[in-house]
Amino acid sequence: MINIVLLSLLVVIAIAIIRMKDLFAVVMLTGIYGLLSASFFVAMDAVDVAFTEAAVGAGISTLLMLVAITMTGRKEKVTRHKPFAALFIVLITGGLLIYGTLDMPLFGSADAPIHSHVAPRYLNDSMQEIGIPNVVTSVLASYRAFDTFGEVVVIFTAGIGVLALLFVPRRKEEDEKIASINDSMHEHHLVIRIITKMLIPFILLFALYVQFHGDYGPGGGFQAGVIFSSAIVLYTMLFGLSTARKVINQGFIQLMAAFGVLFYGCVGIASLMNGGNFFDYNVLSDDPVAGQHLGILLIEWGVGVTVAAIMIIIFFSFAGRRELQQHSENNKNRESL
Amino acid sequence: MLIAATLAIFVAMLLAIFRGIAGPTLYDRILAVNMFGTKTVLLISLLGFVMGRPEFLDIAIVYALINFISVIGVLRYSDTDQFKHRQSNDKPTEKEL
Amino acid sequence: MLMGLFNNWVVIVLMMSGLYIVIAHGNLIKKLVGLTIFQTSVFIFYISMAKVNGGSAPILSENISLYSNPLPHVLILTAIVVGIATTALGLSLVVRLKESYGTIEEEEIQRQDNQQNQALNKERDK
Amino acid sequence: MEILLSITSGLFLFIGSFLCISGGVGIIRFPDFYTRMHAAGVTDTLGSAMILTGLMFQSGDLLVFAKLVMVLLLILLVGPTTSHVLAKAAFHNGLLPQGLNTLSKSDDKEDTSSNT
Repeated sequence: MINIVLLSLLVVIAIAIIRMKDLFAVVMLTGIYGLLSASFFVAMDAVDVAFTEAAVGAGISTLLMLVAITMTGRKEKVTRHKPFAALFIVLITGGLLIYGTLDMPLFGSADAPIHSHVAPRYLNDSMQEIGIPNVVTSVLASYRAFDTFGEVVVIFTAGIGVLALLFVPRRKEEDEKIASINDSMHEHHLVIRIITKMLIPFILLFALYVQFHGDYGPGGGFQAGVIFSSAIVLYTMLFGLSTARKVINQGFIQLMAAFGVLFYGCVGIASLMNGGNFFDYNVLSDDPVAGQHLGILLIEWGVGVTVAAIMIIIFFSFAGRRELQQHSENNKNRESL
Repeated sequence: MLIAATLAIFVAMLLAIFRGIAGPTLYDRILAVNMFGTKTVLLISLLGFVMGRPEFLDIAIVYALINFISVIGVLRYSDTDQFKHRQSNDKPTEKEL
Repeated sequence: MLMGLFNNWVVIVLMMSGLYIVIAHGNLIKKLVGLTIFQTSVFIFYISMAKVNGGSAPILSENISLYSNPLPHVLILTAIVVGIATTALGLSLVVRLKESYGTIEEEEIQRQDNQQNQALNKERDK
Repeated sequence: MEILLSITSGLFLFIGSFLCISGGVGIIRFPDFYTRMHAAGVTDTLGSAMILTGLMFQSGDLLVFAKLVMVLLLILLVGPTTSHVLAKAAFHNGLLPQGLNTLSKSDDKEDTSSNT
C-alpha cells in the first residue's frame, strides 16, 4: 500500500520535471525525487540502499547540480528537438516494455526466479561462513568483493576524470584575491555558523559509527564515505574553499583516494599470498570467521576512504571552478566600469 | 494510530510537493524541499515501527543531517548575482508553464 | 495482477520520462537530470524485485525467518554511489562546454561547430 | 500500564499528525512566502517533536529510544536554524512581504546597475 502511494508521487514529480523550464526548480524537484525514492527503499526493506540514497540522492547530487547551474545558467531554452518523434519512440518502447512485464513474476511473490539461486545460500549460510548479521555487507564485502573492487575503481576513475576536467592550478597571490570575494556566508550568518560548528563533529563521529557498525546494521564504507564528505562539504560552503583547503590539503586528499583503492587491492593480494583465492579472507587468520571479520573491516575501510576522498575532490573541483569564474567576472566588471 | 500518522504524513508530503511544483519564488521551493525532508524523517521513523523493526532509525538521523546540509547548500549557491532580485522575473516563467 | 505489476509499470513510466527528457530536451543539464531519473527507475525495478511479501530487511535476527533478497540491494547500493560519481563527471563536462561555447543548448553548440567546420573548409579550399 | 502507554502515545501521534496536516494546508493556502514559512516552520518542528515523542512511548528498547531522542534533538536544532536562514536569505535577496511593495522600486534600480 505504502509503495503505491510513494510510486505515484514519484510519477507526479517526474512529469513535473519534464514540464519545468526553470532549471533551479528542476534541481529542487530532483532533491524531492531522491528523498521519495529513499523512502520507497525503506518500505521495500532495502535499508542499506535507503541509507546510501539518503546521503547521495538528497544531499551531494542536488548540491553538485546546483553548483553546476550557477555556472551554466538557470533557464532552459524553450525550443524542443522534435518532441513528437521523441514521444512516438518513447510510447513505442514503453508499450513494448509493458507487454514484456506481463510475463514477469508478481510483486512480492516468494517463488520468483530471483529468489531461487544464490539468495537462499546467502541468507542461510552467511552466518556460519562470514559471521556477521548484515547479509548485505557480507555479500558486498566478501562474496562479491571482486565486484565491489571494480565499483570502487570506477568511482576512483570518475573522480580522476572530474579532476582532469575542472582542476585549476593556482598561484598564491591570486589565491588571496579569489578568497576575498567568496566569504559572504562566513561574514553574515552567525547563527548558522554556530550551529554548523556544533554539528560538524557530530556528523564526522556519526560517519565513523556508520563505517564500523556496517556489520550489524545498515551502513558500511560507501555510506560512511559519503556522510564524512558531506561534513567537509558543509564546512567548505560556510567557511569558503580556501579555508577548507587549508584544513584539508588537496594533495593529501588525492593521495588518500589512491591509497583507499590500493589498500582494497592489497587485501586481495594478501589473501593470495596466504594461499587462498583473490579476496578469500578465510586464510587471513587462523580462524576462518575471524579472517572474514578482519577482511571485511579492512575492505570497508578502503572503500570508505576512497569514497570520502573522491566526493571531497569532486566538490572541491566544482567549487574551485566556480570561484575562478566569479573572480574573472568580477575582473571584467571592474574593467568595464 | 501509527497507520493514521503515516497517512497524515503522506498528505503533508503531497501538499509540500504541490508547493514545490507551483513555486512561485525560489524560496518557496526551498521551503517545500525542507518541509519534505522533515516529513521524510518522520515517515522513515514511522515506517520502522509499522514494519515492526524499529532498529533502523540510523537512516532517519542521516536524513535529518543531510536535509540540513542540502538546504544550507541551496541557500549558499542561490546567493549569487544570477539569482538575486529575481522576484519580478520569476512570475512570467510560471505563466509559461 | 493489477497490483502485482503496478511497480513494474511505474518503473516503465519513470524510465520513459527519463528517456523523453534525454531525447527531446536540448539543455545538457536537463538531459543529465533525465539520465538520473532513468537510473533511479532501474534502481526501483531491482529493489522491488527483491521484496518478498511478509519478509523483513536482510539483517539477520533470531526471531525472524523470512527476509527479502539481499543480492539486488548489494548491486544497487554500489550503483548509487557509482551513479553520483558519473553524474559529477557529466556535469563537469557540461561546465567545460559552457566555458568554451558559451551555451549548454545542444543545437547552438552544433551550430557553432558547423560554422567552425565551414570556415575551416573554406580555408583549406583556398 | 500498557494501555496507558499506548493511549499517551496515540494522543501524541494524533496531535503531531494534526499539526503536520495543518502545516501542509498552510503552505498551500497562505498568500506569500513569509506567511507560508511561518506555517511550515512552526508546525514542522512541533509536529515532528510530537510524533517522535509519541514513538518514544512505543519504543520499548533503550537503543531505539536513544536514537529517537537523537533524531528529535537534531530536528529541534536544525529546523529553526533553516527557517531563520531561509527567511534571512529571502529578505536579503529582495523578496518583500506582501504590502511592502513601495520599497521594491529602489531595489529594481540596484538590480539594473549591478547587471550592467
